Amino acid sequence: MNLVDKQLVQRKRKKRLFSNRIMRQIFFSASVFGIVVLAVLLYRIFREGLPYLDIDFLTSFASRFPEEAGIKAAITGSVWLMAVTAPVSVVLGVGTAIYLEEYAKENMFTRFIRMNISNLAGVPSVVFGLLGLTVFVRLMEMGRSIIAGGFTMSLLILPIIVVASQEAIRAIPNSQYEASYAMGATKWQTIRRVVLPAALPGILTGGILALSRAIGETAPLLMIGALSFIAYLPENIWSGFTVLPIQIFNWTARPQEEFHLVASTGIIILLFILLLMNSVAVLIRHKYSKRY
Amino acid sequence: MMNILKDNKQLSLVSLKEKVQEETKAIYAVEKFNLWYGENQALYGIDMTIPMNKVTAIIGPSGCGKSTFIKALNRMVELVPSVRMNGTVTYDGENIFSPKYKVEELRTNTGMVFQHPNPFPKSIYENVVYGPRTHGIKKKKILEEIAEKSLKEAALWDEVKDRLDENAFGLSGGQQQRLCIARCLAIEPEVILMDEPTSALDPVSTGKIEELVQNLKKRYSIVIITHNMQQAARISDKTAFFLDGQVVEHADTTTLFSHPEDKRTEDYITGRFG
Amino acid sequence: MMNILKDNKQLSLVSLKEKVQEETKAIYAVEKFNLWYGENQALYGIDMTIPMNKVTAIIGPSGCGKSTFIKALNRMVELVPSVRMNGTVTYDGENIFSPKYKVEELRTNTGMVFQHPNPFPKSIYENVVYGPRTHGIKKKKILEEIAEKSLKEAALWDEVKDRLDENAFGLSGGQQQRLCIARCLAIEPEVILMDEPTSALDPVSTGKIEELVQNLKKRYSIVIITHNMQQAARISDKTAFFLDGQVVEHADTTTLFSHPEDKRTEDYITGRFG
Amino acid sequence: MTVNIKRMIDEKKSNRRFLSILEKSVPAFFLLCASISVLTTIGITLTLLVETVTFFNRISIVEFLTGTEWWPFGENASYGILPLITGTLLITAIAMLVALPTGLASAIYLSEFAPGNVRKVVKPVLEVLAGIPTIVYGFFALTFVTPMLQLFIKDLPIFNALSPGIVVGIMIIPMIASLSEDAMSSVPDSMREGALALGSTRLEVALKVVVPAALSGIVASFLLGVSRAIGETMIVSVAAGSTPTLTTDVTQSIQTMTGYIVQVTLGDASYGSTTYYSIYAVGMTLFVFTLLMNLLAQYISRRFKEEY
Amino acid sequence: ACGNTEESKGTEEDSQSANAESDGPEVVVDGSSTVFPIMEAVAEEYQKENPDARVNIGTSGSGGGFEKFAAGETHISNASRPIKDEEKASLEEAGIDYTEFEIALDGLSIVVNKENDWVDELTVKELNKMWSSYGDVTTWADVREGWPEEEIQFYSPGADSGTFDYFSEVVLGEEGEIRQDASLSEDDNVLVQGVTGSKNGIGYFGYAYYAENKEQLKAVPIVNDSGEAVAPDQETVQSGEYNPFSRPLFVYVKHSALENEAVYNFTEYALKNAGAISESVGYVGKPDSAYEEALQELDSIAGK
Ligand SMILES: Nc1ncnc2c1ncn2[C@@H]1O[C@H](COP(=O)(O)OP(=O)(O)OP(=O)(O)O)[C@@H](O)[C@H]1O
Ligand SMILES: Nc1ncnc2c1ncn2[C@@H]1O[C@H](COP(=O)(O)OP(=O)(O)OP(=O)(O)O)[C@@H](O)[C@H]1O
Ligand SMILES: [Mg+2]
Ligand SMILES: [Mg+2]
Ligand SMILES: O=P([O-])([O-])[O-]
Repeated sequence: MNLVDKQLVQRKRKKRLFSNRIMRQIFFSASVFGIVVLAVLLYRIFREGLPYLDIDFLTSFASRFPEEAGIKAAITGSVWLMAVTAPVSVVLGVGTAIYLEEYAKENMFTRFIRMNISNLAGVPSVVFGLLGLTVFVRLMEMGRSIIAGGFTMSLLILPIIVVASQEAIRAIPNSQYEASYAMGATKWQTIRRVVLPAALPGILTGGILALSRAIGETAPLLMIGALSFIAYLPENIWSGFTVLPIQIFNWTARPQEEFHLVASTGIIILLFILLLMNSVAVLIRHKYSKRY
Repeated sequence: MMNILKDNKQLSLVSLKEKVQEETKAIYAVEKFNLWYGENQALYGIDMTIPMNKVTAIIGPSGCGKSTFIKALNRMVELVPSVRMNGTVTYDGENIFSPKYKVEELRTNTGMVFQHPNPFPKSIYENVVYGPRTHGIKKKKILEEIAEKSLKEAALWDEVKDRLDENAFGLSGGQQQRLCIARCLAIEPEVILMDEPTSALDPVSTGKIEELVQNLKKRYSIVIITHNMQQAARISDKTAFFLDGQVVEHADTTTLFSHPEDKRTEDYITGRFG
Repeated sequence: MMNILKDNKQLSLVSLKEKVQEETKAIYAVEKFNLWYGENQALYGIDMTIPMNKVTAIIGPSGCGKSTFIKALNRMVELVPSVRMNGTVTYDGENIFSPKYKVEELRTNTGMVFQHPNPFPKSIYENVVYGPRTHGIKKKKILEEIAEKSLKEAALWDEVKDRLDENAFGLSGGQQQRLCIARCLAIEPEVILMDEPTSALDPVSTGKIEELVQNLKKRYSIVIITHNMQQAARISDKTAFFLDGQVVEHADTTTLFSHPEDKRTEDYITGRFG
Repeated sequence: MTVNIKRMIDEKKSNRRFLSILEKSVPAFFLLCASISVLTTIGITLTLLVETVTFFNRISIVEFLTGTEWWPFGENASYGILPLITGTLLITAIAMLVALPTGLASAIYLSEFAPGNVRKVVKPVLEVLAGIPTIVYGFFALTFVTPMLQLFIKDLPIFNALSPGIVVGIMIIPMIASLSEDAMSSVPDSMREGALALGSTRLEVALKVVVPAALSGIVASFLLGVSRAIGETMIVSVAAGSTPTLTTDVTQSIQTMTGYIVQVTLGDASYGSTTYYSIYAVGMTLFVFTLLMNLLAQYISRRFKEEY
Repeated sequence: ACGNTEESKGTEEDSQSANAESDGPEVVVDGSSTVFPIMEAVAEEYQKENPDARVNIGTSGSGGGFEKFAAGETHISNASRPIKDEEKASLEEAGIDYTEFEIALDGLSIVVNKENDWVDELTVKELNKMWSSYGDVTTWADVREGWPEEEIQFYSPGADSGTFDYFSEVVLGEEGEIRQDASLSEDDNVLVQGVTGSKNGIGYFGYAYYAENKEQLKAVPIVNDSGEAVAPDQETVQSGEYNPFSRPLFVYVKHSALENEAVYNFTEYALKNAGAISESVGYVGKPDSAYEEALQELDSIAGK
């Protein structure tokens, strides 16, 4: 008894193989699309910005003369800000994800937290600015400092890290937990030595995306009082600061055409820092990414 | 039919208990143990003791609850969220389901080899020393010694000694299985629970594992699930026959294979395969 | 030692080829096939034909390259990125590694049961009808018929007929294995490649699967890896003995088990286990 | 026997006390982490609520929710939020039309088709897209995408919803592509093998096996993407103009809720004015709006979940 | 022009004011982004002369600036419009005394496309007709007989900016309302793009944006209160000839902050140099006499 009609299978195969080929091309083009856009963007930026890029640009403060304008304060500020934001948001984000995936009982409170997190992802950055101003700058008396900015940013990007980490943890096969528990490992040992390494690539993806967002945000920082002009370097987390996107935003808003070009130079720097930051994460991610 | 089944079991259990108590101390005592996956009951009123320093084989058709049963012995079964249980299981005199009971300690004392090999996506070496590391052994030299010893015992050393740093996922099916055995031996548990440890192994490796089991039983208590009657007959002291979530018969291996009390046991073990 | 080995193989191959060509048409012909995982060679100059409508058993110690070999037959081995190969494998007269060759067609014609069960995270029913659906069979009635027939053939129907909509991951190890067999039968392939299909099964289910294999070979060609010598002897027409990535001996099953030409074959099959 | 592991493990038992303290305190710490997000929400709600109440003391909530005109300046101010909502929806819809298919398609390509080293390079490169400041995207929309669109749509005004919508979409592609790719990569290879061995094409494996198995992660990435689109400000304010219009016409200039909030917060409104309070009401609306969207999404994803 | 000078200047700053600000060498400035380039330039020069000085400038917008000013977080607040009543009230509530200084002028420029060869002047009345939502103007012909019958595109700064405020007050009056089909944008460079790109476009923005784009844009001479059509440039804006679109830019200084040497010195420096410096960044300085008066006022407040 033959239930499978070989003729039919034969006939359909042509179509299936064809659609496989077509869709492969479509998927490929979709990936290329992103890269082409990026290339166009980069081309425009580099064409405008490269001529202004020199050591002086890196080592001078802002100026009203485009040729003298530099980005020292903004670079330092951004680095400081990331130095606060990255650890705070990653610890909080991964911690939350672990709690939700590993410890939380399925109850109202847990569902509430989940709801919260996806909801926070949609809150516009300016609203986080308002929150940061009220809570960190004023209520907790941190002033217009790096730490206030860093905390605000951490909250802003928290949902991305949480969601990415949650998904990464969820994807770990049960047999991995079984293997570890059966050795007498405690829950925390299992999390630290089996779950986290296995989830690391996903966590890092979340981290990369989140920090990429944080390093490019302007509005919330302006609202909590990040500066637009500062001609000295921050000394500690309580100092005032400016960041690259604010400086860039500032330059693009100037009437003088030259400043728009300087803004592109600033973007090159920002992308470079971003790339530096990401490449570390990408390397680690690559090292740990193993398919089961 | 279910009723008859139960009566039969009761009968055989009485005789069994007497025998066991005569002979040896029990490391596990399971009493009136029921287990459900959601709505479906998988184990029905299991009563059984597992003797110390002996090999207990568990046989029975696929899906009869063997894996479920031995996973209950180290409380691994709890990881399935839908599981509900009642009855008691005592290990070394303590009820393992009592709230105060330290499940990690239980699992340290009971090594487990799973039905499907489940190595970590780490190097071969890291897989083996995972347990000792977890329990606080840090010294590199000792860890290396442990790794070598365990891999040798699991009959894997020769094949992997030059590639200890490679990912464990690059091993063949049987190699992965032996790696999991090595990983379990590395913490020198008191009880070893083995779920078809040799099913993916060739006769030579199987022989080595069986030899190992024979050696280990001097010091450890071993529970082994197998579909291979010959194997059960060869290496075990006690054999339990499971059917549809119940223990049909549990007796000395020689007795069970030569004079099964239950008709169903006889049918099963005299099947023409092995 | 490697050299001796090769000579030996050459010898046995000559005689083997003569025999096979006399008897029956070959569905597969493998010639000078080498395979590497990165730096490590796993298969060495395999020369072998697989006869049509016969059962070919592959035996050999763990890690000797059996799984690698049958995964090469339907080009599944390509999925490991580090794999490199040379030599030829022809199926039905066509070189399966030629660029124009349609690998999907090959894989539709060759069903495969893996060493470890790998059901999809779907319902039991969806698992079985995945293949026919993929190949364009849409009618619900036919799909249901296919599902029932395949599950029955795989000796799983009775256990799961009331829970076809449940997730396949809730099955026991052996049940999952049989589900994968059913899934493979559902596309009615010409060749069935089985990697230890009964290792996780009890004797009764094993018997049913063996019976199935005997029935199927009337219509299909079957390659089966097994660690169970008795099983190989019982169900196969031809047996190939692999060792360290080489075919040591390939002959009629009766010949190979009664008068092995190679000393190593003899050592292996007369081991005291089975 | 050279080492007595058992004894060594027993000796280490003194560590157990420390371990068990750790074991108890660790969840508490994680609970604390998780509570931060709750505190954040409470903080945001409170921050918004007080001023929102003030706002609704001045403007009736009915007018706010049903009015079709948003012009909160000058003497004849009118506060009908609908134009801002449609503006937000319009941008989000366009962005999603661009980002969901492209992002998912890229993810499938990278995870299921691309050779390993292509994936290694392309993924991080795509992720760089996520870090370009949005103001740059804004000018990209205004000075590149809009003129390009004008080649096809003759009378397309310089400010329109279409161009920033597309660019917002482009901006969130990396988020969707990268997170979905991760989710698909963590589907065990044995499942791909199972499907391929049945004669499936790569496409069928991707769509019928991998995507369903990774659905939870894919949906999560979609949600983050949608949220990001709803919350996006700079691109829209640069390229869509700042004209609240009740329209579904993508060639018109519009304003989004977020666009309005930045406009006012960085603008000239004196605090205490109704305009100033209006941003809190708009913020609150947005908050409720995303809440509803999330409820819907949770409902959907719960229905299609697959476990393995 | 000054604020609540009658209040005793000894009033304590409220607890929010960061202590560091009152004693350290730091000067904290925030507020309008329109005024920012001037203050940035001042700070740049000031720091060249006083390397130890630490001047911070934020850009929270005029409104945001006053909010921070009232919260005691800043010493000086920049504004592109005079302080509003609600803001006065909250400053009073916080007990903050302050003085307003006009630091420079901006010539609000009304511009059309380079190719527009018909518009040679406009009156405020015509502007009103064009920009008002009640004006019924769609084509240039509706504005004046003989101008082409082509549809006008309107470009205006965002409704929440100082520039928009000023323009609508002057052109549309208290009651007036800007036409709904105007394209609004927060970014003046975007408006430049808009007018440059549409032949029948008209728009308005700060003088600097016109000055930098003279090649692409044409400033429309506006008929002033003495009946002359005047185009914006440095002189006409400074002299007030270009009216009514010369508008002042302000800084507000907190009295108590002037006790701090650094703040005093910086303010003094700003008032002394604002004229020259604002011209270098595209604005127009006030006549010298105005700065001298301001300096005197500053000294009297600071008690020097
Ligand atoms: N993905 C891989 N990467 C690297 N090496 C591999 C990989 N898969 C298998 N090998 C190696 O190739 C050799 C042959 O493996 P294979 O899986 O074919 O063995 P087998 O004969 O099927 O053994 P078993 O009976 O244990 O399943 C082994 O040494 C194994 O370690
Ligand atoms: N996670 C689970 N969820 C629901 N049912 C389950 C689960 N695991 C096992 N079962 C069911 O419980 C019964 C016993 O399963 P168990 O795995 O203990 O069988 P087994 O005796 O080990 O069989 P095998 O020899 O095939 O491994 C089976 O009917 C199985 O389908
Ligand atoms: Mg089992
Ligand atoms: Mg194998
Ligand atoms: O920033 P402004 O207050 O000048 O618009």
